[in-house]
Amino acid sequence: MNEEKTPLLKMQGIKKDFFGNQVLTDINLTLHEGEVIGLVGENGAGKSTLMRILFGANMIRETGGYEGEIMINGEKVQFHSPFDAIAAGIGMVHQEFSLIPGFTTTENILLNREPTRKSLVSDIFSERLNTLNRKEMEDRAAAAIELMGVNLDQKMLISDMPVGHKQFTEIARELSKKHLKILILDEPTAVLTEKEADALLSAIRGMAQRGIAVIFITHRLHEILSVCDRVCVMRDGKLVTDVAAKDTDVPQITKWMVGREVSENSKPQAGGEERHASAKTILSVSHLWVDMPGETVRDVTLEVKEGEILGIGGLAGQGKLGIPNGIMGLYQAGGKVMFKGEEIPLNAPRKCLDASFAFVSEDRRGVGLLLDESLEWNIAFPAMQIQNKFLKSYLGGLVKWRDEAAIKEITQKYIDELAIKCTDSRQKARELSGGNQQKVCLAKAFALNPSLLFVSEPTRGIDVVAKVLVLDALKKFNRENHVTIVMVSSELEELRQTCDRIAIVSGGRITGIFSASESAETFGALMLSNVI
Amino acid sequence: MKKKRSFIFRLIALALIAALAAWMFLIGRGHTVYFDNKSLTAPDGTAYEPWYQIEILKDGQRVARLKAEDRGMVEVMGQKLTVEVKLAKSKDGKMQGGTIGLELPYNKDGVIYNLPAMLAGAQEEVYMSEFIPTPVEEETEEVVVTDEFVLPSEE
Amino acid sequence: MNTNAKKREKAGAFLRQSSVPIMFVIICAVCIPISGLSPSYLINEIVTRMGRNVFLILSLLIPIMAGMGLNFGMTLGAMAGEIALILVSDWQIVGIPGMVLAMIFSVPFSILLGWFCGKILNMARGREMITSYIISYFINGVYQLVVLYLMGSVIPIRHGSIKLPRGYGIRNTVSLLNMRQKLDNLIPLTIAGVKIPVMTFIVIGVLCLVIIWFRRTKLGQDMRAVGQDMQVARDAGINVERTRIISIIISTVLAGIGMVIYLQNMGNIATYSSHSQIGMFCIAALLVGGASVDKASIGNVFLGVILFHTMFIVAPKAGAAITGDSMIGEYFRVFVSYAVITVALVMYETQKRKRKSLEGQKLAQAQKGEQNKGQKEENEA
Amino acid sequence: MNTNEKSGFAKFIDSFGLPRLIITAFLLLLLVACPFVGADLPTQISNIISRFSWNGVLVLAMVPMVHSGCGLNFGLPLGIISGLLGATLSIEFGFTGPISFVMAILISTPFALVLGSGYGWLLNRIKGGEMMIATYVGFSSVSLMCMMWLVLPYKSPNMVWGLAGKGLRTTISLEGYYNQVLAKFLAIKIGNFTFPTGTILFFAALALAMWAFLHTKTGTAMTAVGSNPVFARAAGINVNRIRLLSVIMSTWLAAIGILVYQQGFGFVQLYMAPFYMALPAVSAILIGGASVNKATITNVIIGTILFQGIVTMTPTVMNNMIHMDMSEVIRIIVSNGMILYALTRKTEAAT
Repeated sequence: MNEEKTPLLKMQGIKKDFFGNQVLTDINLTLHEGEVIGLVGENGAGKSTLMRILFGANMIRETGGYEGEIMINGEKVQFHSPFDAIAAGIGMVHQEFSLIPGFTTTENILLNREPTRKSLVSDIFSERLNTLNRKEMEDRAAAAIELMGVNLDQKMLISDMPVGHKQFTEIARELSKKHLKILILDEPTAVLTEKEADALLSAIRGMAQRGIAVIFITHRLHEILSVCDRVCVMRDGKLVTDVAAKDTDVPQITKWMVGREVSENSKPQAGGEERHASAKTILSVSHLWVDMPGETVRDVTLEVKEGEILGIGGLAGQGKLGIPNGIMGLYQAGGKVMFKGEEIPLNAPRKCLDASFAFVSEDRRGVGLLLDESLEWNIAFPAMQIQNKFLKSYLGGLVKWRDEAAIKEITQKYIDELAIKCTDSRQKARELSGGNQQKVCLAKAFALNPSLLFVSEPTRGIDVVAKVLVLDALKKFNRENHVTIVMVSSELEELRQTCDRIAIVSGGRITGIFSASESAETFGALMLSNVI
Repeated sequence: MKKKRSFIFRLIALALIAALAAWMFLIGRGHTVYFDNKSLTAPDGTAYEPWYQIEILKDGQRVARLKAEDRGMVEVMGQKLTVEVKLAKSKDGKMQGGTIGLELPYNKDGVIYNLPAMLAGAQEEVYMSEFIPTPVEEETEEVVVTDEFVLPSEE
Repeated sequence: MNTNAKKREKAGAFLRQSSVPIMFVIICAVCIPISGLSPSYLINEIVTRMGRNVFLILSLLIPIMAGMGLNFGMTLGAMAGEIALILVSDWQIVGIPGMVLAMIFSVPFSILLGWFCGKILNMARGREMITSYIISYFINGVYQLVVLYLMGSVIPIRHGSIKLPRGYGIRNTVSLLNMRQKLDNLIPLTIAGVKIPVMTFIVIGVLCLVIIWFRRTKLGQDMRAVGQDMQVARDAGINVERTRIISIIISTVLAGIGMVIYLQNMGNIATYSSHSQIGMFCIAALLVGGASVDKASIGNVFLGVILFHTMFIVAPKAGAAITGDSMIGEYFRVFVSYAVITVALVMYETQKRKRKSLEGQKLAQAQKGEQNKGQKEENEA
Repeated sequence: MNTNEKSGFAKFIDSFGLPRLIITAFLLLLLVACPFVGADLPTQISNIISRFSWNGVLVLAMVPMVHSGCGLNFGLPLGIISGLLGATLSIEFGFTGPISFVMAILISTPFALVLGSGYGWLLNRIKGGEMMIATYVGFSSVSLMCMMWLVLPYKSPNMVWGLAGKGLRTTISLEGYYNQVLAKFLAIKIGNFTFPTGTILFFAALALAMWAFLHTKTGTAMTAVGSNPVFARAAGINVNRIRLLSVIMSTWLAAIGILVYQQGFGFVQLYMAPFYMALPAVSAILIGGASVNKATITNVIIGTILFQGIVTMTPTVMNNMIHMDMSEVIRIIVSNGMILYALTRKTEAAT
């Protein structure tokens, strides 16, 4: 029946690439008034990029725009900024809160859209000198809250609120916009308690009845099934399925999300687990918690075997990144870490490095590199500081002089070995491309000759060729130097190709460890099992 | 429409402020008025003799008591000055009194009025002259202290 | 139990916030008897200084609201006020009209300087305070260029009483005798021997009302939003840069007007030093009143003026009484002014860091609770 | 999009910085104008050199803190106070001649270490707000010392007020103590041109030591901490300890710096004098090409020469040319303008 009418939103042939890296291919999506669709997919499947295009995000324009058409009520639109999108009736609730902590619920709901009373001087200076109409603000906020169907204290400060209420405030803000037609909810339930999530779901239903179309992004599949009319599954930048919610179930969606045609060169490691079945445990972690913003680890217990490559996978925000960062002492952590039978104190990076750990951070530019220094410094620095390499001692060790020649030599060695593209070893790290920067980070870790190497998101934001090189280098390092590697990645496929065993983190806890040869569906289910 | 309206309002506001400033210029102009009780010979040869004593009152308060050859001074804001004068010909002579209304010239900081001439009914250019401050002596150049090393203090 | 703990927490927070005022109350309480100053003299002085300073200090409130910290650039407004006053006194406009004219003339200078300052501060985000502080020095150089070299040579200055004998440049002091305390004495009132500058207080009262009103305008709301989270404000469509510049301009304009009021009370302009310390004293007074870098109210201003200036008046006398050297007290009050600002800045920065590390503690506690529960369950089983 | 191919000149300006270029050009102009306005060039140049030698160490004191990411050391007065304590105590204890200089250095060292540690500890607690707080720490300590100079029981008749017999004078002559003690050492004199060899050598030795330090393991760590503290932490560096070390070094160098300044100037200046000593040093190193988090020895040398060159040349040249001594104003505008320029440069936000 709906098909007869002009759809409210129609996205046609949407394509997007980031500097040649195709992230969206030919997406077609329609949405009708009062319809709720669930958009699911792994991290990096392209959901966020698609929504950013729809919302007119600046970063899309800055990276060269997109191909394809967006039509609202049958008319082609082109958004130059989120404000255009808002004017066209699109509202979006982001994962990160966009709220002013010292303002009340009401003030936040009506932020920069406050009803005002005309004041005398506003004609002379500007409209902004009109006084706020508090009464009407309260009324309008109340109306928006009621539309949502959840109870919120309008006078409460955001900073005093539980997380769930912050989320509701955000949604209420969108609802308070008069022409709201389409509401995009990006993982709104991630921070909610069970009860709050239920309230939100019924709110979504309520909104839909009032004619608002909702695009609902979540990893909690049962929520999708309970509230959505249709489910759209994205994988690798493609819209793989678009079915009515009543015709599918959780296992099927999971399969769509992770299922890939297994090609020749991406065969999972065979017999990985057997290879190290008898190996002894080199690292054991128990009851680890890490306070890493956005990647909180709640309670992780994990054993790593000598000589293996252990993969840690999971969805973004579930805590997988927190594990290496916590163990290495970069974020506040608690729990117990034993290495070769000795306890390694937490929150002390130096102790970890002395115990011959090394870490390649996912935050290349923030943590991994000295952007304004030369490659020589970047590669040699930790080894110099921790192991006194590349130093000449004078006056009986009183003066430890930098040995520029040795530094140059080791840098040159890694430049050749990892094929780092640079003008020379003195080039500033800032000037390299992402892939080459990543190789520098690896070289830095290799130069430490660690016995245990943590690698976090080694292929994030680098091109395909560099990806292969980096992963091969890791494998080679593992095989030839007998270095145990713990590799954290959001890309399950990459983990399956590289690792012996894969642990999946969900909700800040390990939900399962299997051999890499286990089916992708199993891992997919684990990823979603404990999502918060 | 809206822009135009606010433009007009702004113009009016600016005009008001400018008018206020102009008005302040008018009413706020300060003058120093000097009253002389001195003998004066006009260009036409008429000679005016000083009084024994002149008292000058402004707003009911005495601002100067001038013996012969004295000069008194009043600070005035605006161009209108009304003073009361009390005159005595001799030491125990009868006091005469009267009110004088003066229009001060806007562009002169200091104005001298020769009272004997004025009271004798001389022409304005005879009894009125501009006060031009004479440098007392060759002033020594003042050393400007822009030095930052001064002890900050409020007084 | 929970409410009790909360109460205690609140009381602790209150004590921490008001530690500086409390310290000053103690200093004053100790110094007043030692100084031997009579209460009537003291009260007279404090009332005079309130009239003199409050307007200037109020000019600091709006940038704090907009999250730009203590506006050390208020000195710029003070300079604008001084330039206007020098011109007006050369034109021989006296009394209240002279003051009004000086205020009007200070505004365009203030706007220009405030705009410049705001622009620069937008470029130096995250280190607004040190930048506004350096701007005040930089503009002081420009001010000296104008006043010392251009006035009299390019800008006509007629009166020898203002001009340096060499023919250009302004003297060290410019007398404002014909403006002196004209505003204060416009409505004369003396209560129990204390002279009250009624009109000045009325002007201050009006400014307070304007500030209260301003907080309730859209612009005021935007400033609060920008002050708390620039990114969120920008996402909501608020023009953050413009809002910040406006807040600095308003502050500069108010400081310019405040400087005119300040100088009419003093009765003369110390051409090259009146403005240079004014920022420091105003900021110190505001902080003494219990304000912090990111939060200040009108109440802080009044409390601060009273406490700070009481200390200022009694310190030299008390110092002389104790050590027999009057300079000690002079230095002491300067030291206290600087120390207060230092302490306030340190507290602000440490609290900013403390807030960050709280999250981790919460997490550890949460897990401990969970483990305890788990153990209990095990035990029961 | 901007084309990447900028002309050679534009590139040069980019790397050198427009303000620095203007200042250099201005100084060259002054030097060229010198003979035309009747000023003696050799005298001028030896003036510049000797003022460079007085101030060099104070500017050098900026380097460690910039390297460790503590920013520009606006708290320089704290180190200067240590130096003043050393100077006055050395005189008080009755040392004279060159020995008094050595003793002043020795005595000021423990003060610098103690004050520097306290200062460094404070700065470690307020990362991100260093510069503002450093300024006020400097001010507070100077005003505190103003009281101390009056109260401390100094006795030497050469230093205390003659009448009261107590309390130090605002300026103390170093005649008979270490006045010109370095400058006269091996000094070269050709006509109107004098070269203060000793002072220059002293500065060179300290600069060389600093250069060498930056090439050691700890020095490397210091640079890394300033470049990216998170990287340094991840590489096992105790960031706070390195920062503390840099602050102590800076404070100590400031103490030595003021002593060198005094031996050239001939007087010890007490009370409010150290108040604004930080600003000229800060702007000198910035003029030399340093930024808020990068500085080299070359920046120190070039900056000090440029800054002192302008300070010494403008009064003479300007006075002779237009009979207006605008040097003070120019100095204020140039030095503070330079600091403003550096503060508004976009630097990688280091938290």
